[in-house]
Amino acid sequence: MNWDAWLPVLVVASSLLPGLVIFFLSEGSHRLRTALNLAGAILKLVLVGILIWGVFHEHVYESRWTLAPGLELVLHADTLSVLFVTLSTVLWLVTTVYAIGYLEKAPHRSRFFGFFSLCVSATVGLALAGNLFTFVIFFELLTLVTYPLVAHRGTPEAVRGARIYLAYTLGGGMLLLIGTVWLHVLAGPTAFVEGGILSSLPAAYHPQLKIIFLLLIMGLGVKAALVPLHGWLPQAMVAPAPVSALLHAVAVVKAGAFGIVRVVYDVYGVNFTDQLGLLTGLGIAAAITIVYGSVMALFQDNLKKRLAYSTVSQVSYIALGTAILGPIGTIGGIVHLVHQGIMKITLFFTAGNYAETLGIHKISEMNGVGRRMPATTLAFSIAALGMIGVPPVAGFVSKWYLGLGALEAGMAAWVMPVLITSSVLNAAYFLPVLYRAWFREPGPAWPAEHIPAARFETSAALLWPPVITATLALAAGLFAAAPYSPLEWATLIAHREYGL
Amino acid sequence: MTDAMIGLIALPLAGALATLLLPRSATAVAIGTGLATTVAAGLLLSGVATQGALHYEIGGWSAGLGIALRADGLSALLLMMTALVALAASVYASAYFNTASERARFWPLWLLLWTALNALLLSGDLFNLYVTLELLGLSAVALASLSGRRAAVAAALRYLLVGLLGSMMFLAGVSLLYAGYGTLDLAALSHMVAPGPSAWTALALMTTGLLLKTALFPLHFWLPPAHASAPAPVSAVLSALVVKAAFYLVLRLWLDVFATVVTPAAANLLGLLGAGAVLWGSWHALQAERLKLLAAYSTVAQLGYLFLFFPLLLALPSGPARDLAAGGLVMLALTHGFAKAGLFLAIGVIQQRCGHDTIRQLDGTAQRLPATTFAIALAGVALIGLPPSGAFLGKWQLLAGAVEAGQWLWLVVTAVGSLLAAAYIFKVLGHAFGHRPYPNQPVTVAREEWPALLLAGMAALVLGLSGAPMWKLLELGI
Amino acid sequence: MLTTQILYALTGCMIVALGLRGALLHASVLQRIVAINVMGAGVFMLLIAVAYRGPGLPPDPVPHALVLTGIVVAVSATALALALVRRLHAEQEDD
Amino acid sequence: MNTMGLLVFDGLLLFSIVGLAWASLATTDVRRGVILFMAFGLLLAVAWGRLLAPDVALAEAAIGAGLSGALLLAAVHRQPRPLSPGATHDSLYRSAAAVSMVVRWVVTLLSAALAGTLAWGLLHAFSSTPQDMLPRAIAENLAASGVSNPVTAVLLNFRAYDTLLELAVLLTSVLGIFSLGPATPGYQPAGPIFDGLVRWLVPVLILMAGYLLWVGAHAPGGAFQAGATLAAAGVVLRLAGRARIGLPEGFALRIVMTAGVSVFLLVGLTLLLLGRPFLGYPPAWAGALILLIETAAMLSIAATLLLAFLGGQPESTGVKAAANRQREEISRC
Repeated sequence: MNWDAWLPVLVVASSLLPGLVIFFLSEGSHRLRTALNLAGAILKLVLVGILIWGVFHEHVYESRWTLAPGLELVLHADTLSVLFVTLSTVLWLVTTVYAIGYLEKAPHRSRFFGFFSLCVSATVGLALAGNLFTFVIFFELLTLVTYPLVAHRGTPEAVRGARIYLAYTLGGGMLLLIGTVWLHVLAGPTAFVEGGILSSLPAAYHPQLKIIFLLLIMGLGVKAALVPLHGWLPQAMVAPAPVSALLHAVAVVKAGAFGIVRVVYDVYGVNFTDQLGLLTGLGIAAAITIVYGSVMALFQDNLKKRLAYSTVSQVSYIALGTAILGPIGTIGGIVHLVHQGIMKITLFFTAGNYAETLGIHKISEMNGVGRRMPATTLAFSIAALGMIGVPPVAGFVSKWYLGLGALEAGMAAWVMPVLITSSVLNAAYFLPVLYRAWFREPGPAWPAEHIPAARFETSAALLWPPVITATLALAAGLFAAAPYSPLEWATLIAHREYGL
Repeated sequence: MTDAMIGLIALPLAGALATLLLPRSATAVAIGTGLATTVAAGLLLSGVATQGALHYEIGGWSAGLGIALRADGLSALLLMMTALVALAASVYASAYFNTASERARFWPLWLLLWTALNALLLSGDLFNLYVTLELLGLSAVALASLSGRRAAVAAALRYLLVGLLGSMMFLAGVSLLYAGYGTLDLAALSHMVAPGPSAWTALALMTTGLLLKTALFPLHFWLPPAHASAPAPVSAVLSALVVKAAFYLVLRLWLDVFATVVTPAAANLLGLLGAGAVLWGSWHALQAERLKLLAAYSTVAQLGYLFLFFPLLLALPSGPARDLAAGGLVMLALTHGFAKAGLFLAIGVIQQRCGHDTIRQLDGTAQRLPATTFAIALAGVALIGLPPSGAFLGKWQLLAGAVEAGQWLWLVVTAVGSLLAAAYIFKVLGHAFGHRPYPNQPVTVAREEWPALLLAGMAALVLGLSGAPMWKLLELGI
Repeated sequence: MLTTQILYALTGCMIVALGLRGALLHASVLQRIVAINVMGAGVFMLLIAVAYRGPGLPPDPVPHALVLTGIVVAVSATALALALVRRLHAEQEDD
Repeated sequence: MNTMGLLVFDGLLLFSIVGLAWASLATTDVRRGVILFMAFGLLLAVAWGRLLAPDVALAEAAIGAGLSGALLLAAVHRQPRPLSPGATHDSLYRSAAAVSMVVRWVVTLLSAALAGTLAWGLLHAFSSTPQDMLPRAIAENLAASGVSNPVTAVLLNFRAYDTLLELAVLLTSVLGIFSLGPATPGYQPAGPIFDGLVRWLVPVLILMAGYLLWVGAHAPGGAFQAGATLAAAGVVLRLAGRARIGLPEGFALRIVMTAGVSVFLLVGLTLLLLGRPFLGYPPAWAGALILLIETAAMLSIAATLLLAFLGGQPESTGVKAAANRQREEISRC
């Protein structure tokens, strides 16, 4: 194997190996663990940088390993995978820093960081998967390694939440597996190819292909929290904040959405999907989820729960973009993969900060928190405004392209109302929070002040990550037209998918 | 290479005699014997890989007049698994049994069991198979009752009686075949056997006898108490290897000797029983309150999966799809062997270190043994059939075969069974996440914890990720 | 076809069935063990009948050898089973 | 006897055999059942003789009926007294005692179906011409086998490997018995008449064993029949309440127990080292090697069967302490 074949493997290994080593470290070796974590994260960032440059210049990075006749583990870097890999890598680095601060004195840190690294390895592997078989493997691995993270606290609620999470995701995994096997029997190894590979199959297969599509989307939809398969997501909120952040922004939810994008564009092909009449169904499911999630979010007082339902809603923008035929809608959906990630991770970081610093878990406790924690609240506000779609934050860009795409595809009649309703609802559940935080008088005391205000409003490791991600969210909107911006990259993807 | 076949039988047998005559150094002799036997298994495997199927005529008499030993890809792989599992369990046993007298009683029987397994997997003669089955059965029963506790003795007695019934049925089938064809040599029979009343009856009798021994639902009733009350290293080998030896014979008979006799309807019956085993075994594993019982019921379920392959293998025309299904079957059997042995050894560690194996009370106790908990998790991954275990590839082929043959029932059963397996495995693992102090060394008792970890790792990682050569080897087999 | 052979073989079948029925139905474990031995004897009778070639003709020695082996295996198994029963009873008396 | 007479004899014999089999299983009195079973075994030996299988007849009489029966009777003797008349001894199987009529009928039908199927298959197998390749091959190779009794040739040469494993089965059984606890204490010393009987019976049995071993090479007999006879001598001594029954102790006992398998295996492996196949005797040496193996096997068989009859490792001064220790360990864990 040459360098081009090793690079994808190295990208996965740069978090896998530190993770495995960390398991064997004693609880006390704090420095070594931190060093390993950060070294792995930074190395991965460098490797991904090379990958971005190479893929842009149409280099082929591919590793293959035969597991059984006809079943190959393939890691392959294309534009879409690079987008997701980059998102994961950047957010992993930030989240690692955050988690080091968050778990400073908590027990079982070696176990936590070990699984944390494995979780990112699985996500990156899933992003780089070159065929559906490989994707399924990493998809299931992701389930496995996130289970201990959700159950990490060991309380009965945590174990229960983790069990529900597992029941949903393993059930989904089984549907995905059956769909994949079926497809494999019909069409042979299903490599991810831009434009899809199934349109050449005889028409007699079309009914089966429709059922398979349903199985695949249902399997992926569990992780992507498509209604009514979303039930695990609010339950999994028991996880520590960095885990929730990663789960909602990158790892689990996004893996499902990414899988939907892969299946529609690179397995079935978007035109063939439309020809089979499946695109509209997907769009409707996404639209229902968007509205449902937003409505549910309105009624949550628990901050993390509100954010969780917001995730249910926001992730389906990606599925919605996928369901809109035409490059512009595609761009909207794919770019939201990144934008939602950056914004949602900011929101979870800040929610974690409120809880860790002042013991605030509920929105009703947030009165005047902006004065006590201005930087955190500013980050929260930027991300929240982005979610609503206020320019110039990143979220606006996504919604703009989705709307434009719907117009172009002639689907505006039902997509537009969904977008508008959702934005109104977004505003309805975020703006009152902002109002409370900035303009209400604080109560006599915070629920439980763990970290007193010193040089910063909270400890540095907790403060910088949300500030950085909020800045990124702002930058992604402001400099959307710059080269290598998420938007530009999404445009590149869309052009390659449509063969433009 | 053919000497390796003799070695596989003579080494453990000689070891058994040596441990009996030299009880003071029995452990050293036994581990040495185990290593040598494993080397012989490795040599045989590489011999089969390079030269194809091997055979050896004992005493120099041609097969038929004398007894021939045979090894092809399938048997060589199972022999290798037997060697690795038994070696790991031997290392564990050297730490498990505390007193000299326990060890003196254990080692000779243990090596006789190993002899029986190897002899069975190598045998090419029907009556010789009967003798190996009896040697296997008696040594397994003697080992299962080793603790002398009432539950163990009662379970062992039932195990023995059921095994004897099975052997008698097998022998009745053998008599019938000898009456019809005048030979006991498997290879000769596979050319001669033709559909007809005597072949059907013989197959039915032998299969029923073997199903009793391999504990296929609803003939499984004896297995859970016997496997759950035996000493941990013995349970490991009973669940991983002994029932599989009888399964191997069913496979041999159905796909090799009686290939022209078996009918899809009969295979469907086996498949249905397998489905019953998957659902019944998994459900009871989920209800189990003790870890060992959970593991034992899981064995009932896992054997069920193996039988789901039979209707597929009969429905699929010979070709790549059928070969893949056959490979999947072997992969599943191998993975289960390693995983279940690892699981039982890990349970043994917990039972000895914590004084119990009640699932409800595992909170925190498993915490003190992180490596063992990890071994349970790895074994669990393999039992559920999640990637990257070998069982994932096996189940993939099972599902693919079901789709290919259009037999959707097996697909549903596999899916439900896997989810139930996930439920009972994670029920155990859920207890491992408690807020108890975490020791600084991940591995606390090396000689006890490593064997389980290595076996589980073999099942969950090695077989799945680097099992590709296995398929090539199997083309020489079934 | 030899009448003698058939006669003995059919008797063997009957004994097998009797043994099986006893092994499955008997309440006493000792009688179960007897029943399994009876069943074994039935199978042996099949084999000896198969070996028979008629009056004055040398029979096939192979089934004879098999039955000899079978008898020894059966007595080994019986001995082990009885030892287990004894141990069980000893435990029962301890209770 | 004419054909008709033979047929009547066969009919009576088989009828009695089936009747005894049925009676031994139908009774609820275990002791009675065992005695009927022993009678069943003796009639079987007659049947084997009728079917020209004298080797098997000898073995059946000595082992199948004799020793198995003795083992079973000893077990009946050791059984705890029933608590109330008619109560079954085994609480373990009490649930089975209450099986309903339905189960009874189902099992009966099942067994009948088995017999029917078996008979069906057999009749079909018999209807084709008997396959005589194997007997012919044996006859052709008998000269090279070292013995002239074809059954012994099959047992100890052509299929010697079976016999090796069979000896391993015996060894396994006695090891299993050992691991379950020590032997039961002996019986009361016999009265003077029985004692006098023992005095001449035992030497006769020993002589007979030697004869059977020797004659096995060319006539019915061999290691198993001889070993069983030798064991019978020990059983007689035991029944007479003798403290010493001819079994060695400790290491020597283990040597005797393993002698059969050990010598067999050593011969096989030595031949392998000399460049011959495993267990491939050179024709010139075959007779001597077979006798050597048979002698060792006889000793092992006799010791094993006797130990099985004793029901465990005999308690002598040294062994007793070890057995007690062993017992303590068992109860501790």
